[in-house]
Amino acid sequence: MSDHENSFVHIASVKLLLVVWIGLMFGTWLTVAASNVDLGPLNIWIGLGIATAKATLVALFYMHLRWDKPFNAFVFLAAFFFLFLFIGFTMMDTAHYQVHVIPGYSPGMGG
Amino acid sequence: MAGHATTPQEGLRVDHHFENADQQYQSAKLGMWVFLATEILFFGGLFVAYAVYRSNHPEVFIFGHHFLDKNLGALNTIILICSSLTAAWAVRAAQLKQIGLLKLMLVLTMLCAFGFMGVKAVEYNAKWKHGLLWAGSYDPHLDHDEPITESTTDEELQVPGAEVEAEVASQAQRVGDADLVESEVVSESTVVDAPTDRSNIASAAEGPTGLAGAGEHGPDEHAIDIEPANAQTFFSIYFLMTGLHGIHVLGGIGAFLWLLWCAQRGDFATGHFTRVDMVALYWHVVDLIWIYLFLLLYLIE
Amino acid sequence: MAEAIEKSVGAGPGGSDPDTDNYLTHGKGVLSWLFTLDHKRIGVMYLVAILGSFFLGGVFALALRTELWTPGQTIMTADTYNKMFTLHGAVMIFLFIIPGIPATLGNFVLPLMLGAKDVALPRLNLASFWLWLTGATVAVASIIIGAVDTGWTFYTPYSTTTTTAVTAMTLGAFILGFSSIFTGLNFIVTIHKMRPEGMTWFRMPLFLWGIYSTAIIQVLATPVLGITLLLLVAERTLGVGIFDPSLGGDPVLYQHFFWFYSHPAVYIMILPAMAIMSELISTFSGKHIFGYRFIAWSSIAIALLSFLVWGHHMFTSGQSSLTNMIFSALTFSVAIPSAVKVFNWLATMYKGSIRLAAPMLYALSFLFLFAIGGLTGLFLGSLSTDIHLHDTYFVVAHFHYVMFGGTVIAFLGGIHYWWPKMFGRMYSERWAQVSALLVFVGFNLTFFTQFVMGSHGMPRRYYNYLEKFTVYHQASTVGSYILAVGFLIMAGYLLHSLVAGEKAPANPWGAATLEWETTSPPPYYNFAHEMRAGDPYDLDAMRWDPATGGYVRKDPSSVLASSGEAG
Amino acid sequence: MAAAPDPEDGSFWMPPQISTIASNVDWLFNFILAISVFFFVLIVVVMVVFVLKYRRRAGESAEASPNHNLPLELTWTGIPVAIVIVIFFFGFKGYLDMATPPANAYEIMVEGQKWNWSFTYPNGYVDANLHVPVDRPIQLVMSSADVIHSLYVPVFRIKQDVVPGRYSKVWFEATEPGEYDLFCAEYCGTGHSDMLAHVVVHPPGEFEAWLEQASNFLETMSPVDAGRKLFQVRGCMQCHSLDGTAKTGPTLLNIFGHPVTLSDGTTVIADENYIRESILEPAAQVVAGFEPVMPTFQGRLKDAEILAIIEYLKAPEGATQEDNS
Repeated sequence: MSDHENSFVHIASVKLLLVVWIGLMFGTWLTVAASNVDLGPLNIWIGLGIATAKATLVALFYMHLRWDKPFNAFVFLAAFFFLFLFIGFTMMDTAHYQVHVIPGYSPGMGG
Repeated sequence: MAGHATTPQEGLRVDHHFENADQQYQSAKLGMWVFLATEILFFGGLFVAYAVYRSNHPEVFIFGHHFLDKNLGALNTIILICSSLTAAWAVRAAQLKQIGLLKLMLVLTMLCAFGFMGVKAVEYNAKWKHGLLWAGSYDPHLDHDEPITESTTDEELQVPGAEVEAEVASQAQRVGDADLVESEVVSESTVVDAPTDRSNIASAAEGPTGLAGAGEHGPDEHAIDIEPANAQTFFSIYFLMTGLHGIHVLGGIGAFLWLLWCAQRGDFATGHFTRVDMVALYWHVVDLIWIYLFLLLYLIE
Repeated sequence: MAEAIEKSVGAGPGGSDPDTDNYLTHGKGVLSWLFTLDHKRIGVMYLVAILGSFFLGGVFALALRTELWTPGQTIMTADTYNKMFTLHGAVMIFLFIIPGIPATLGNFVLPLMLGAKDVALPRLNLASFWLWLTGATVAVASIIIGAVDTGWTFYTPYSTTTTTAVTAMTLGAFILGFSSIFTGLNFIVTIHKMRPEGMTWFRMPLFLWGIYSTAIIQVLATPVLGITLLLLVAERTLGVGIFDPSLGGDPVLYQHFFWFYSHPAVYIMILPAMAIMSELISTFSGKHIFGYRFIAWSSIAIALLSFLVWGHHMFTSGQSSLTNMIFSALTFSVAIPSAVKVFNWLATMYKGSIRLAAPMLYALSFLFLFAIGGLTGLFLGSLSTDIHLHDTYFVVAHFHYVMFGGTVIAFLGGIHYWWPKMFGRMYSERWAQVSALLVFVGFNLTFFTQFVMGSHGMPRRYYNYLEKFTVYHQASTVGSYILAVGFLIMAGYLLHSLVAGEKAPANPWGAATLEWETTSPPPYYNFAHEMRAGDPYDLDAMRWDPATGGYVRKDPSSVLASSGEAG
Repeated sequence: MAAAPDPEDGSFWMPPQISTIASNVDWLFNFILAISVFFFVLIVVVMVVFVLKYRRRAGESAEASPNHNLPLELTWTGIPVAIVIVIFFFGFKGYLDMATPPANAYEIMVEGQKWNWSFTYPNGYVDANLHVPVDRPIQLVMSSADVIHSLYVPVFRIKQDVVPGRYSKVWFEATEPGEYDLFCAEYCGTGHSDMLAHVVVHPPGEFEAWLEQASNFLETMSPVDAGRKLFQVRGCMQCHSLDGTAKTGPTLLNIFGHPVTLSDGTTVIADENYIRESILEPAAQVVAGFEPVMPTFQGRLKDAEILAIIEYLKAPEGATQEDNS
């Protein structure tokens, strides 16, 4: 059977695992550092950029997507695609109808 | 998840309806990826709520995030990243039938998970003390003797300056805060000790955090003093997102315990590592989601 | 499991007599059913459970129609009526029609069509069934602890303020959602990993394309229902103020959440029905399906587009004009693939050799009813007309023409088509035709009248109504009774066939898909040999065999894998 | 009930057209109807012809014919595309007219609450029915006191959800004097199907007169009559009967001066103060056996109006029984 696994299994080297780990640590430091520099609206996008870079590292190496069947990666990305549709349309609509919403309306909060 | 029923006696057995181990492994794996996709969309709903409310009421989020502790958030991020490392390492160990190493990695991963929940407990407890809860129970009361455990160091240090113009209520919190710094440190270190081998790494990475944070907080002093309408929304979303994530962490702990038991039983002696692989995949997604939660909840400017 | 393995090795099940050794006789006792990993038994258990739910929902429906015989109180109070229509909706949708075809016929037929021994993840399959049972129990329990009066859409803030058992019902729906997710996940994996030799993607029976498209929606949309219902429960128990305006929440946001799932969900309901149609039309026209690729791609197109149209449920909700415009445009786009399918089915009948057996009767009434259901969708997709028609009986009628006239009718067609395969017995053709006719007539009388009163301004979910609508309501009620009679007859002859029906041949209809290559009912292990797939619609490969009273392959070896014996 | 036009006044499909946009909506409706009928007939005829023509006969099997035909399939993909684009365009065009009120629209505030409508006119007068002048654009600015409602006037072809926490707007211009039905179209609970009102379209010039006369009812009417009017107009009667039957709230038949048992078991005499408090702070003293669901009328009823209601409830049964205009 052992010959079988080699046929379809990728084994990540310890070196790779550690390098990725360092990358993630650095990314975390970078996110926090960046959040303390006031770049106005840019902040959120830079933050998301770094976070996505970190996520990509995890997915590609720790989750073996780099060596996995492309379709598995496709499935995972598809989830994000549909999530963006959901976020996009909903944000577009809510942003538009805010003008009708009574600011701070929340009678149930007792003032 | 995986369609297996391996027991040591039979070795790596292929279920009756599969042709070979490859087909069986690939099926389990595709199944897991599809499941992870559903997880993304499951959490997705909360991200949509977050996006909608933050884009339409940024002031609420600017205000609310001051009550979260960046350092504890960063610490938890680091803890989870380390657990991802050990989880990935565990898979490697299982693939190479290094059962001893596998067990060690599983234990380390679990310790990280417990550490994470410990830190969360500290944060939740502080919110609870000050009524900084979801809308239904939102009732901020910032008594003099009790420090707001979570809005720490950098912000607090500025307090004396803000004191003058701050209104009495929000006043009180900061005044008390001076003494919180110690209590903070204590609670932290106790948590960090859990995964002993990396408590030092944690504090190391915290250095820059603290520094960077200290430099730049003046501007927000006012933001924190004036509570915008519907501030409760931030805390609702905070508890929903971190709560759902926490439940997934607990689920992960359960899964790792199960793996440990399987390893103990010798299931993995045959190089049959699918289960370890699947649980690790799940765990990495829990990590991925936190990477975003940390950014979106703790690091708002 | 272990003994199962032994059985698989050696004893070539297909060889033995189907009457004495088949999946029905393989293993005795309730537990051998409740804990089976056999996709066929799980499919049958689903069939029983889901038809049970259909009966329950149907009883609610008849009660509703009876109440509406006169304006004001006829047999129940307003509150009872409100709970009744909520339960009718919730039971029919979450318990019956969403799991409906995939969980029953899908579970039974899909692996057989693949020439496989089982679905890829049999334990997960059983788990889905148990999740369904749990969810159904919780949902039905909510009836006992006070029922729900929100309508199946659970709109906030009504659902967060009503004192009825919303939490229990939504938790039930939440659990049912995961049952649905795991079924879809299982089918995706099975279709990807377990296709037999020779079955390329474009040699799959169209039933599989339909189930596959459905599964895509199940796994991508249902989680959002999960989080939505979870938020609703949190809203009621903790008051998280995401959807509840009194706590600073946004009730229209709930509608976005809800419809992001629940619009794709209607395609979870209709796609499997279309999948069945392709099999029925081809088989009973004795013709190769026309335009295979267009039908296959249109299923995928519907699945993907279904995620882009949810806003058409919210045209009057205060949604912005821009959003309304975009969603209206996208909504029409999803009409195209459905139209393409209909035309392809018609073309399949061209120059065919058409048999009006019961399944085909249902296929034909599907074409008739789905045409009406689909076309009336145009009135609702177009903005200015929808403003008038939204939340009236016009919508109710449209929905029932698509879901009942479409999905349920095709489901019935499928049940009659695969019944002999499932239970090894033939039902009474004559009675089948009688009930098919009654269902068709009763259905049109019930729901066509609702189009007319709807466009005249009769709002839905109304306990009381203006005198002028009485005549329509009474016609509709009469129709519903005829419908009920049709179903009673059906229940009668189907049950009768189980005990007294004549033995079914392996292939009573002459279809060329693999499930007909094994005995009726199939052996525990489905096939005696590893199978190889050819063109699933090459009906010329079959010939009538007077000896068995069914059809057989002219060249049986053409579907046997080169690898030869199984096990 | 209203002199609501019965279906015969409209077409087979549609109610009469009483607003400026109605004809446009109906035109599109009929346009789509024509297309639908065409395709429906096409499908059914082809189906029936094939069934008859190619019905299986003994010995015969299907004739050979191609399994696909790209040009043909592209055609019947393309034609529907073209048609729906046209439908979408007209639908959107019509919608834009419905969505954009003219600048000079006469504004009426609408509040929906379980289970009645109240319409507040520019001069502050509140009525349970919607009175409008004919041939004049009207804009309704709508809000909800509790759950989502939806204002629907079939003869105007307008519908707009009324959402708590926001102001939603809808406009129309009536073209025919008369009295028409107004429904709540968004399910809102027990009384949903009774949450009706009339739209009274006044002939030219008569609207102002009506508003003038209706507005000072407190002066023109006796307190009891004014109280009765308020009782009907402001939604009390949606939940409180005067014939002894309990609805969502307790009946108010002979309540004045009689003891009332509260949910906490105590008993109080229903005097002026009790009634007043029950109107302004309904949750304070809830009658045993009823849910605390009544909305407060704090700031929504003037003192004089509350007094009138009290007078009305004081009045002997006779006064309360008659009339239900």
